[in-house]
Parts: sequence; structure tokens; C-alpha cells
Amino acid sequence: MTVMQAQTARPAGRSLWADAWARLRQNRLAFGGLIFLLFLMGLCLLTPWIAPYGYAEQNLSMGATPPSAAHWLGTDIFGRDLLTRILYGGRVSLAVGLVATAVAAGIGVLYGALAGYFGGRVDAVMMRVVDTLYALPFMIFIILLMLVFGRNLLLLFLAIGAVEWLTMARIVRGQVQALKNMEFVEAAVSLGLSRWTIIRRHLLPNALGPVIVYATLTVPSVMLFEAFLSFLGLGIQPPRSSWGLLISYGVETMEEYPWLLIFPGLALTGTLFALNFLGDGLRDALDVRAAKD
Amino acid sequence: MLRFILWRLLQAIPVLLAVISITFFLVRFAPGGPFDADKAVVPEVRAALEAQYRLDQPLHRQYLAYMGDLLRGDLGPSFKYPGRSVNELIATGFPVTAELGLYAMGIALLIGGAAGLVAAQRPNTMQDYLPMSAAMLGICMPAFLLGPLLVLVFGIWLEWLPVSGWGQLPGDKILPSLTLGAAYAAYIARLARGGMLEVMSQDYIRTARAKGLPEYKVVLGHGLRTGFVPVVAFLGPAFAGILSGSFVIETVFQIHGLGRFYVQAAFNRDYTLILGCTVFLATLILTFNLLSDILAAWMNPRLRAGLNTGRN
Amino acid sequence: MIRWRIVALALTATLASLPACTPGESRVESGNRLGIFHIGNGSDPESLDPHVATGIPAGNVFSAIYEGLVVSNPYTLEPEPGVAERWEISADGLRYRFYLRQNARWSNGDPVTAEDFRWTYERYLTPAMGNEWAYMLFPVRGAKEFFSGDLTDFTQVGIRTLGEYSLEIELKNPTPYFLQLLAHSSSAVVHRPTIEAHGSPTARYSAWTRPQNIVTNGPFVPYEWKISRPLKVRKNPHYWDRERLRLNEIHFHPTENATTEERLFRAGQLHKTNTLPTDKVPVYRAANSPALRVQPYLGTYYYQVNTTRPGLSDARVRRALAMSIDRAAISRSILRGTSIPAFSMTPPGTLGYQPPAVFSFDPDKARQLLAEAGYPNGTGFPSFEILYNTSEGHRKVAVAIQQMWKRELNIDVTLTNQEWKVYLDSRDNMDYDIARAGWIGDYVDPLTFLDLGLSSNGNNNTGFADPHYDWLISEHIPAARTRPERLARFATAEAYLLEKMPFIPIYTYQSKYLLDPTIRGLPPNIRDHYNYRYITLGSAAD
Amino acid sequence: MPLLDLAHLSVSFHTRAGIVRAVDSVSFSVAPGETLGIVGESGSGKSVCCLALLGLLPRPPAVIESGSAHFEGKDLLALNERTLRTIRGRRISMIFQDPMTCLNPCIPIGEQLIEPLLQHRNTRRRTARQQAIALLDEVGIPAPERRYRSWPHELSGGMRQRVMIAMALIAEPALLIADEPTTALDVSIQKQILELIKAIQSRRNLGLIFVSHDLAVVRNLADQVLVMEQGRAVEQGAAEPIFNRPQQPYTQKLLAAIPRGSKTTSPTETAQPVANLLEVRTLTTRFTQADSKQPFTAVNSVDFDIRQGEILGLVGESGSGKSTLGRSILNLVRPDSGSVRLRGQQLMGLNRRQMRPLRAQLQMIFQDPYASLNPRMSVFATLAEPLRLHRALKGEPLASAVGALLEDVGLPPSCMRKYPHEFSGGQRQRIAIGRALASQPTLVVADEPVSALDVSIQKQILELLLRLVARHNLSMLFISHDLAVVRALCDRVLVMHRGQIVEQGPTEAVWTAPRDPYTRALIAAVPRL
Repeated sequence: MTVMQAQTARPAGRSLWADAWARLRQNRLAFGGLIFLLFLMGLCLLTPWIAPYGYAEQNLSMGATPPSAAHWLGTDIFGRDLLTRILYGGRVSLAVGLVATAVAAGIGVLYGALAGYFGGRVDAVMMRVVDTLYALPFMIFIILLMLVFGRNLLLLFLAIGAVEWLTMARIVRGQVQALKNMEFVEAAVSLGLSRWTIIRRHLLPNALGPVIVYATLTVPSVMLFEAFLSFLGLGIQPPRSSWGLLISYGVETMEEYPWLLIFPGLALTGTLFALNFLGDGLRDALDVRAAKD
Repeated sequence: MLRFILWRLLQAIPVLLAVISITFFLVRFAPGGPFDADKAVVPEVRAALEAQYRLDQPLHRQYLAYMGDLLRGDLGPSFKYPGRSVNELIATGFPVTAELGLYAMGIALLIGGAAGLVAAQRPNTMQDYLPMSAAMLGICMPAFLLGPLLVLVFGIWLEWLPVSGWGQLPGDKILPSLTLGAAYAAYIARLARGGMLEVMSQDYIRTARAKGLPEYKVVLGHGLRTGFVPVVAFLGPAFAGILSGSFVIETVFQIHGLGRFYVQAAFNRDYTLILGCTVFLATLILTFNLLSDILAAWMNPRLRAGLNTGRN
Repeated sequence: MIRWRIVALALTATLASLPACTPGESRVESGNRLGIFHIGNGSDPESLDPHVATGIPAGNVFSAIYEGLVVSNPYTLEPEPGVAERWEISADGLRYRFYLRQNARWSNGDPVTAEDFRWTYERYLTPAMGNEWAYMLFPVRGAKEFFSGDLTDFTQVGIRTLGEYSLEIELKNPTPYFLQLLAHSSSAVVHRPTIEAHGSPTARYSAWTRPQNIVTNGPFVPYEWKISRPLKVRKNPHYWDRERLRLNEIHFHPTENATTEERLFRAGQLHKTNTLPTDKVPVYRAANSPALRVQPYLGTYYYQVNTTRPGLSDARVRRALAMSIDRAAISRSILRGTSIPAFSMTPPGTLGYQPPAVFSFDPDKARQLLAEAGYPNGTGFPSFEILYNTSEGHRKVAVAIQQMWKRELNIDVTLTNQEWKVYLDSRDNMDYDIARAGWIGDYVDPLTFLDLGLSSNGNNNTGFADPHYDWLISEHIPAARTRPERLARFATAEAYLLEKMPFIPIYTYQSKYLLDPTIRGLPPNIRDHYNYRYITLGSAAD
Repeated sequence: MPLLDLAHLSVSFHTRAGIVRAVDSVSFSVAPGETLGIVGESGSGKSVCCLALLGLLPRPPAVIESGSAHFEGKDLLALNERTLRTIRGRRISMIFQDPMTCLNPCIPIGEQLIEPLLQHRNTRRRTARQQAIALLDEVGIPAPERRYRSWPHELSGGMRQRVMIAMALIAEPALLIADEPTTALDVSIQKQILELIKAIQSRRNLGLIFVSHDLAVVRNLADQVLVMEQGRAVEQGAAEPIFNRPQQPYTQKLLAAIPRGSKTTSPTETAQPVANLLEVRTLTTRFTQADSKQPFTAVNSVDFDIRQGEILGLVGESGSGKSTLGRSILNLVRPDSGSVRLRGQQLMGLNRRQMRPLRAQLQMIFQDPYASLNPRMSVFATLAEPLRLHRALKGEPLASAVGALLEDVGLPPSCMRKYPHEFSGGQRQRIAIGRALASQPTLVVADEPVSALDVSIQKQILELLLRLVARHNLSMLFISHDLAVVRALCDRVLVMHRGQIVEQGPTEAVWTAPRDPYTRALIAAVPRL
């Protein structure tokens, strides 16, 4: 009966996820970042309906003009509305960020979980493959890939995702290796669960915290990478645009038309800030040790 | 120790081999060749050029021949710069990149390490938020944005520093090193903060305090050794990243280092130079990862003992 | 709201006109003191072997370190004596006899002889050398046959020495611009003993061009060339005209990034830039900067059409496309007045040639032509793409033209940019619809532009093959007796080409660069050609 | 005149969840040469008291609300950090619980040892080294010259604790605070360390504050005792009266919870000879080691049987191979040779797939209740998993089966939707026991199931296990380092030492008349009330 008395009075169970969510909401920076991102994504989703101008709408005789009432963020040298272009660019940048991260996370989690769970020789071979890919100077490797296969958005996603999965795989592998020796996994083995069930039900959900955290941090690096490829002229095809592309154009004329650099730069930097804050917040929120206190 | 290193070196061989082979065939499949030019090249000329560079032989023969040359340490002649060997080009470009990387790393360690250390002392106070927000800025500001902005401010508006070049004008090394170091400083700051926070909650820190040691001795004498292990472990990959990623900076600041050679080589389809740079950089990356592993192991006495037995 | 621009303009303009305040002496200042000319030279020369290198940066260096039989006068572009003191041309225009000056010396003191030239030209044409300039000597009798291997004995080629200091060249057909070819930077003379001392004479990767090995006969001789570092040349102590040289040294700075180069100039680090970013031109114009140079250049920017593609195979369609491009708007708004709208392939004023005016910006006519071709208001016209190589400038032009075609013709066009080599590959394999291209004249004569339309020309990858045009160029024009007659026939040929429109001219290039206003002897010319013998730096002039 | 006089100390922790009063108006004093024992269960605030004395509490979140601590004429609680530093390690030293984490793993022990000397006495390094080596010798470390340069990880737990003691003593303090100094150690080592502390204390006339959850240990050491519960001092005074005639219910409860005596009813006595459920013969398990080529033999040719319905104890010190033996039987660790037969069926050499149907009969309960439950799975999911797998239940029957299990282990059905982190250690252990019982096993291996729990909870869990074994006619292999617990629970006992079983027999027989010298030493080392 003492057990009954010791019961805490909380009515319903709260999973660690719910706990983490509560903690995240208390972290003002991270939660602000999340709100900002959701707002931005909403804007970008709705862009075709809310954008004040068409993204390819030119007014050559007007040329580049600074921010005004008609064009809140000014226009580029074709007389195209910068706000519209930033919104459309955001669609591409965010899409690249999310899809490539999803690709990276997908490959990385599967690969890392298998390597970590099976261990031994399987692990050794799988990790040597990762080493090999790590040893390739990757930026250049991507450039070569883009040269060989030509450029399209899908390939861009895949290529970037293929770079980023390495670290993801290492993280998941480490997690799984640590979890594998936890007693609850041993308990699952002694219950007679199959390997796949153990990986799926016991290992992956527990490794997911770091995966989510790393994923939020991968999105910025992916967006940077896309921006960088665009900077080299290997990214998106005009007249479509991305933030990276807008920045690289802006850099060329930053002395004459500073707004062409500043606003896209702000959009990118702001988003990256939000993502990083969110990632840090998630890291704290999902920390199991924090849940114990 | 020696066995550990040898074992790791042995493991590096297949990795290197794979890297070389992948690159060798990949570049050959890239459309366009080294001799394509705006003005059409007459077939006679093309044949003569291909003969001079062995390109008229079957691909596997070229591969074997290349591997043979490689074993002798000969990376072949450059396609784009006739009269110069790839070895020579790398020998010209690498010191510049290495120097740039070294300064950047120094800056990153100094600024990032200090910021992380300071921030970890009082977590969740202004003393934490300020340096860490600055660090966040370093991460969120891509080099190709930060570089031009620094140039705009310090080079053009204030006219304090030269806007480009390397080793030609006094002070022209400052902005590139700073730009390249910024992102890494940010990462190091975070790693250092995380590591220090972890360590400072350890029992042996309490022991050290219980001995009556002043706080600076506790932090520097007891905390730093383990708190900076993540930083040390990051150094290898970071240095590798700096070396293979410095070409953004090299482009922005007109620095003629290895990174730029490499990218230019890719654009020029300078097969031998691409391969040479790949081999060189891959070797460097592997070496630096090994070095940082050794260093990290050496910092941990348990692993230090393990170094002698050849396992990792 | 206008303030943005004013601030930017004012800032840049002040900065541009003020001498740089960097600590210590700037390169320009020290250069003026020591007679060192600092020039932005684009990229690194790929080689110092004139039979290997093809780029403009290398060409600029060759003009300084080599000297051919004749050189171009920078003011008139007319040939003037180089190593050849004087020359005679036979009445039929087939035989050129050159008399070499006796005091011409290599930088090691050896005399420059007729045999040096003969051997150089033999190397020039040797197939194994793989000299991409070889076609420049094809007017010489037997040269083409020797190059393609049909002729193995060089004595059969129309180049022979007449004694130690005299050389005779015999042509296949009269070639009015032949002396220009000899004045070209690739026609430099090279030093046989040096080349033979460093391996096979035809090896591309030979060490003879290293500064410590190289021997040249021009006004300057290289003494330092580390890759990606300034290539430094100094006065050749044995040069025949050394007394007149005002420069002691020239430093060719590799400046691949135009934006950076402009900043270097502003910081007083360069006497002359290689180019100037388009967007900077208005700034300098607004400030009335005396440093700004914008001048016509012997090159045409055009779109070439794949005439084998459906829709585009119709000459009326191609004319319609050409007529609906508002070149004036492009030149004004996008290229900021750094180009001249082009309505012909040959730049106007090419040594007296005036191209015919066949078409103009005429959207109504264009729509009519398109309707005649079966696509009224663009309906049913197959969608196609514009291919260009990755570059800011090309992108801007393509974006504008895409919009113009959409607006005027209601044609949907997509843009594809490809990295340079991929683009070349696509273009050479005719794997494109419409591709951006540019052509820089090898010599000042309409032929260098108009022979692009020849069905046999390797640079014509449009699928355009017209027997009448081939006849006009290869038979009708060479048969002209007098210069005016020749130019008139060129005009006829060009009118015909523009009627068929496989190439849509867009603008004539202008070279644009910054030049320290105190420099003398560097006149603007259509080939952007310099003769360093004429140049004096600021301090020397005062 | 007391050495230290603490009055009305109150400490609270300001956390996000609210303010928690950790120590509530606690007073005590210690005289030179006197030992004060502070006992209490985890979370009772005994460590907080000690840390507060030296200003070692992390602030924030800790706040010292009130109190004074007079020591050598100064109020420790009112001193600034700078002055406090001159007392720490010089006049008052501390020894902590876990000698592994309390020594900096990256610094050789000698260096750590002489730090107080360098800091407080300005001793020259050479002299300090000589003193340190002498002191290492005094605390019983062999070859102190060599050990001086050793790394912490090269020493055993007992040795490390000796180093800690030396480190605390090196600056010759007047007061020594020992915070659970032997909890992480085996009983035999614990005995040595306690004797060492006792000897040094009397030799140097130290004041000693000894904090422990183990009443038996405190009884053997303390002159004065302070019993703490939830931050309050419930009973304090001279040791003897308190242990013999505890006044407060809490103290009584604590004393009552200590396992003592033997198991009351033993099935082996009542029933006829029962069939063997499990027969283990020449079982050997080896591990490859990280720092040696020689495989380490964790279990070395072991023979024993488990009978139907009995609780078989398996005792031994840490590293003796008990856990490995338990896991080898269940094929969680792959044994190298020997045979394991469950009701005659050979388990050795079965692969995972072949093992799976047998898993239902063989279950395990683990030591750490915090690690043995999947933190992402609710109690329902945790308990339903084996039910679905082995009894193919779903829907309503599944829910009621889970409810029945919860009732079995003494938890209310409202727990179902909760997650492990919402439970205390004892409750978690109940859930884990429920999971093990779900598949209706015949044999349960319980690996130190109560060693992480406080005595009062430990008692409840032991009672639960006894009840369940009887009700479900289970057999159990009960692994423990605690001989008192084994004696109170098990019918028979195996004593394991260095991978081998040195003695086995009915519990009472082994306890009263151990034949093997190792068993004798083990039993002698158990602290008794």
C-alpha cells in the first residue's frame, strides 16, 4: 500500500515526447525559431497567391531601384520585385533544405542503425565505406557529380543528401551501439523479439532525439550548400531562384545596390538562426537526462 | 602506439585506392574534355594533343599507367598548364592553403575556445548568451556572404585592410583568415561549451574544489583536459574541412591556393590535376583524422594505454 | 528612397577618385618610381610557348616577350617593322620577302636569323605539336597539307630562307590580311637551341619556358613566373630598340575576379585592369572618372540557332526571333552601355567595311514573319531552350531575351546554363536549340567573321550549310581585284547570311577597363592590342 | 568544545519545477576524535548538509536559507569563497562515494595527491612528492613510488578510495567528511576501508562525519548518529541507544527493513525431492578483452542445477562472473562450451530463431530500474509486448491481462498510460518484474534486482518476489553481492569467485558453516548490526 501512497498525482501519462515539447515551449528562443520557421514556410507555400508580382515579371527600363512603397524590398536590375523573388527563392531553398535533409536522415538512420546493431565485421566494412566517402573532398566531388550528370533539382537534393548522411549514419551508429547494451534492449532480446522489431521499436525511437537535433542542424548546412553551389553557378536554373543565388548576384553589385545583398542575406541568415536555435532547443528538450530531473 | 598507427595506415590504403578510382572514372565521364575550346579544335590537333597525354589509349591502360606513375610519386603533367607538373602545382598551391588554414584554425581555436570556455562558466546568463550568439552568427553567415561583407566594411569603407591577395601586401592575410576561421570558431565555441559544461558537472571537479583549489586552477587544470577533448577530436575533420573547403575564401579573396587550383581543374577538366589534388587532399584528410584520433586518445589515459595494443 | 543610390554612387565615386590611403607606398606609386607597369591580366597564361598557349592573357605576355617579323601599330593597327626591317610584296600578292634587322638579338645575345623563323614556322605547323593556331598560316602554300600530314617535307612548304637575314614566304592565294597574321602574338619566333635543350621540340610539357631557361627576342624577358603569382618580365638587355623602352619591368597580375580587380585598381595596386564589371561602369561614368576606358572591340556576341530543329529550321522564324530582340534596351539596361547593339555579324568599321543594314528591331514585322511560317501569335510553336555557359552576363542577357520573345512573339523559352566545358560539348554536338556564342576576330577583316557560315568551318555547328554562301565566301570574294570590290562582295555575302540568319547578332563587344590616367602610349584600339614599347608611366611623362 | 557546530541549516533548491526544501533546520556538532554518522535514504538531504558546509553546492539552484556552522572560530556559511578556499582541503577534507569519478582520469594520481600541499602549504614539489609517497604507504598502497605515477584507471576501486583518503589527509585537516565512502565497493574491500578510516581517525584525532545509507556500517563506526528523512533530522544522539531502542517510527522502520535472519519457509524442506528444472554442466564463457590478446574467462567450467520452485542465490563480488553466468544460461551471452538443459532440452548452440519460442519460459530482471525499461514506451506498451508475442493476446483480453499483471506486482491500473520516467526506482522495478512475468516463465534470472534501491523499498521488492515465486510456482536464480539479502530470500546458494563456483549448498548451511576460505572471508566482512 505504500506504493500507492508514493504515486504521484499526475492523471495521465506523459511520454518523453510530450515532456520534450513542454520543455521546448519554455525555451523562448527555440520556440520563437519554430514559430518563425512555420510562418516562413506558410508564406513560401502561399507565395503564388500572395506574391505582389510575378517572379519573372521584368521592367527593364526601371532597373534596380531601392525599397519603395511599390516594391518593399526594391527591385533588381531587370526591375523584378525583390520581395517576390525572395519568397520564390525561399520555396526552393526550404525545399532543398527539407528534402535533402530527409534523404540524408533516411539513408543515415538506416545505415547507421544496421552498422551499429550488427557490429563486428559488418560494421567494420560499412564504416570503411563511410571513411572512403569522408576522404573524398566532398564539395569538389559534388561539383564533379553535377558536371557529370548535369543539373536538375532532384539530383541536387540527392547529391546534397548523399553528402550529409555520413555524419547522420555515424551519430545513429553511436547511439545504437550505446543503446544496444542497455538493459531494456537485453530485456527485449530475452523476450524473444526479432532483430528487426528490436531495431524498429526499441533502438530507433530512442536514437531519434539526436537524429532530430542533427536534422535541424543539417537543414541549415544543406541550405548553405545549395547556396554555395548556386554561388558557383551549379545550382538552380534561372529565372527560378534560391536565396543562395540571390546572394551571389547581390555580392556582385553590393556596392551599387546593397539591398540586393542585404535582404536575401537577412532571409538566409535569419532562417539559419531560427533553425539553429530550434536545433539547440530540441537538443536540450530531448535530452533524457533532463527528463530525469 | 606504432602498431596502432600502422594499423590505421593499413586501413587507409583501400580507402585511398577507392577514392582515386572513383575520381579517375568519374572525371572521365564528365562531359567535355580538357581540349575543348571555344574555337573548334581541328581533328589533327586534337589527335596530337591526345597522343601527348596518352588519352588515345584505352581507359584501363590509362588507369594502370596512372597508378604506376602514382606509385613513383609522379602525378603527371597538367593539361591546363603545359610545362608544369601537377606535383609542382600542388607544391605551389598547398603552402598558401596550409598557411591560410593554419591562421584560420588558430583564430578559430583562440576565439572559439575562449568563447566556449567563458560561456560554460555561467550557463544561461549573459556571459553565456553573448559569446554563443556571436558564435551562432559565425555558423549562420556563409563564408561567401561574410567575406564580401568584411571586405565591404574593412577593405572599402574603412580602408584598413587590403581587399584581396595573399602575402603581397601588409595585412592582406587578416580578412581571409578571419572569414575562414569564423565558422570554425563558432563550432569550436559550441563544442568547447558543451564539453566544459559536461566536465564541470563531474565529480572530480567537486573533488578539486573540495581541495580548496582556486576556480581558475579547477577550470584550467582539471576541466580543460577533458572538456576540450571534443574540440581536439574536431580538429582533424576541421582541418581537413578547411583544406578542402578553403576555395570559397580563395575565390572571394583572390588567393591562389590549392582549393582554387582544384576547382579550376574541375572546370578545366584538367584530369591529372583533379586526380592529383584528390589524392593529395584525401591523404591529408586521412592523416589529419588519424592525428586527431591519436591526439584525442593521448589525452585520454585509458585510450593511451590502448594505443599500444593496436586496437581502436 | 533615392538616397540608397546616391549614397552608393557618391561613396564609390569618391573612393574611385581619391588616391588609396593604404599604409605605405602603393604598387602604382612604387611602379611609377621604378618604371614597373602593373597590369591586370585576367588569368594565368597557361604557357609561355606561343605554339601551346591560346588564351588572351598569354597573348598579352607574348606581345611583350616575343617579336615577330612585323608588329601592329597600337594607334592604327597597321603592320610596322618588327624583326623585319622592311619587306617586299610581289605584284600578284603571293610572295613576301622579309629583310631582318641585323641587330635583332635573343635575350642571351644570339642574333635572330631567318633560319630561326623558318624553324619556328616548321614547328608551328608540325602535326605532333598540336598547335591550335596552325590554321593562321594556312594561306601559305603547302602549309595546310604539311599540317594534315599529306606533305611531310617542309621544304615543299612556301617558307624559305634567302641567306642569314632574309626570308621568303609564298602564299597559295592573295591574302590581304596576311601581314596581320604575321603580327599576331602566336606568330612569335622561338629559340631553337633552348627548346632542343629541354626535350623533344614538339613536347607541350617541356621545361624550356621556365623563367630560368627561357630565351626570347622581344623587348622584355620573363624572370619570374610562379603559378598564380604576377608574371614578371624585365627589359631584355639585348633588345635592338632597348634605348626607346620606357618601362623597366611589367608585372602581369592574374586577376580572375573582375570585382576584386576593380578594388585592386582603386587601392592603387594596378595601373590597368583587364576588365571592369558591367555594373561598375555607370558608377565611373557618373563620376566622370578619367580612368574609365570603354571602346569597341573586334568581337560579336550572338545567338546561334540549331537549324535542324523543328520550327527553327525556318529562316523566317529565325529572322522573326532576331527582329523581336530589343537590343537597345539590353545594351542600355542590362549591359549599362558597355556594348553596341549589333545588327550584323561583322562589327562596323572593320578596316573600312560597313556591314549592310538588313533588319532592325521590328516586332510587327517579326510577328508577321512568324505567322507566315505557320505560327500566328506563336501558336503551335514548339517550346525551345536557350543554352548558355554559366556566367552573370550571359544569364542577364538570356533572361531579358526570354522575356522579349515571350512578350513580342508569345513564344515560350526556357533557359539552360551549363558549365563551360559541358556547354562546349553540347554546342559542338549540336545538342541545343539556341546557344549563346561569341566570336573574336583573329585579324581585322570581315572574313574572320563571315567564314563562320561556311559549311566546312569547324566552328559552324548550327547545321547551316548553303552552297551559295559557300561559293560567295570561298570563290566570289577571293576573286575580287580591288579592296572596294572585295568589301562590296563581303557586304553582299553578309546580307545573304543575315537573310538566312543562322546567327542572330546581339551586340558588338566593347572592351572596358580602368587605366591610370597618367599613362601614355596605350591608345584604345579595336583589338585591345598593346605595344609595350610605346608605353610611358606617369612620372616619366611629367 | 566541538570542532564543528552546525546550527539550523536549511537548504532549498530553486528549480523550474518549484522550490524544494532539501535540508530543513538541521543541527549537529562534531568534537575532535569523534565520529558523527548521518544515515538516511536517498534524497534525505544527508549529502547536501556536507556539501553546504564547504560551499560546494551548485549555486544556483541551491540556496542556503539559514543556519550557521562554526568551525575554528569562523562561520563557514558566512565566509566568502576566497576564505572558504583556505579551509577546504586544508582544515576540512572530503571523501566522496565513487572513487572512479572523483579522481580526474586525465591526471596521474600523484599529481592530484599533492595539489592540496602545493596550494595550501606552498610545499616544494619534491618535498610534496616525498610526503605523498609516505602517505600512500600509510593508507596501505603497495609500491607507492610506482603508484605515484599511475593513472586512476590503473587502480582497483579499493585502491582508488585509498588514494582519495590520502588526498583528503595530506594537508592534515582537523575534520574529515566521508560521504558514502564505501557504497561503491565490495564488502571485503569495504571492511578494509572502514578499518583504515577508523585507524587513521584515532591516530590523528580527527573529527569525522560519516554519511551512509547503510545502518550496519554506521553502527560499527559512529559515536553519534543523526537519522535524516526528507531533509529533516528525525532522530539524533549517541549511537548505541538509537540502534538498540529507536524512538522514532522512521528509524524503527529503517532498522526493520534491514534483511536479517534466514528464509522462513523453505520448499526443499517441506516437499519431496523435486526434479531439476535446469541443469548446467561445465559451462564456460570467455570474452575478448580490449587491452589483451588473451580472452578473459568470465565463467569457468561451472556445474549446478536449479530445482523446480526454488530460489537459488548466486553471490560473489563484482567481477566474479555472476552476471555473465546468468546471461549465459539465457543465451543472452553466447557461452563457449558446456551444456545448459531446460527440462532436459539442450539450450546450448541454439540460434536466435531457435531460441525464440523458448524465451517465454526464461525471463530476466535487471539491476538498474532506470535502464531496463524503454523510456519511449508506456507501461502498457512495455507489458503488452510479451503478451502479444507469446500469448497472442489482443484487444480487450490484452488490456485485462496487462491489468492483471499490474495488480500482481502491486501497481494501480491507472499506471498503464504512464511512461517509465514518471515512476520511482521501486515502481520501475515492479514494472520490470511484471514484464518478466508476462510470458508466464518457469525460470527467472534476477540480476541484483534490489541493489540500486533504498532499504525500505528493497524490503518491499523482496517480499514481492517471494510472493510471486510462490504464487506462480516459479524458479529463480537470484544474483546478488549482498549476502544478507541472499540469506533472507534464497533456499540454496552458490558462491562464485573468479569465474568458478567455490561453494554451494543450502543457504543456512553455507552461512553458518562455510567450508571454503573465500566464503568465510566474505561472510566475515558483512557488517552486522
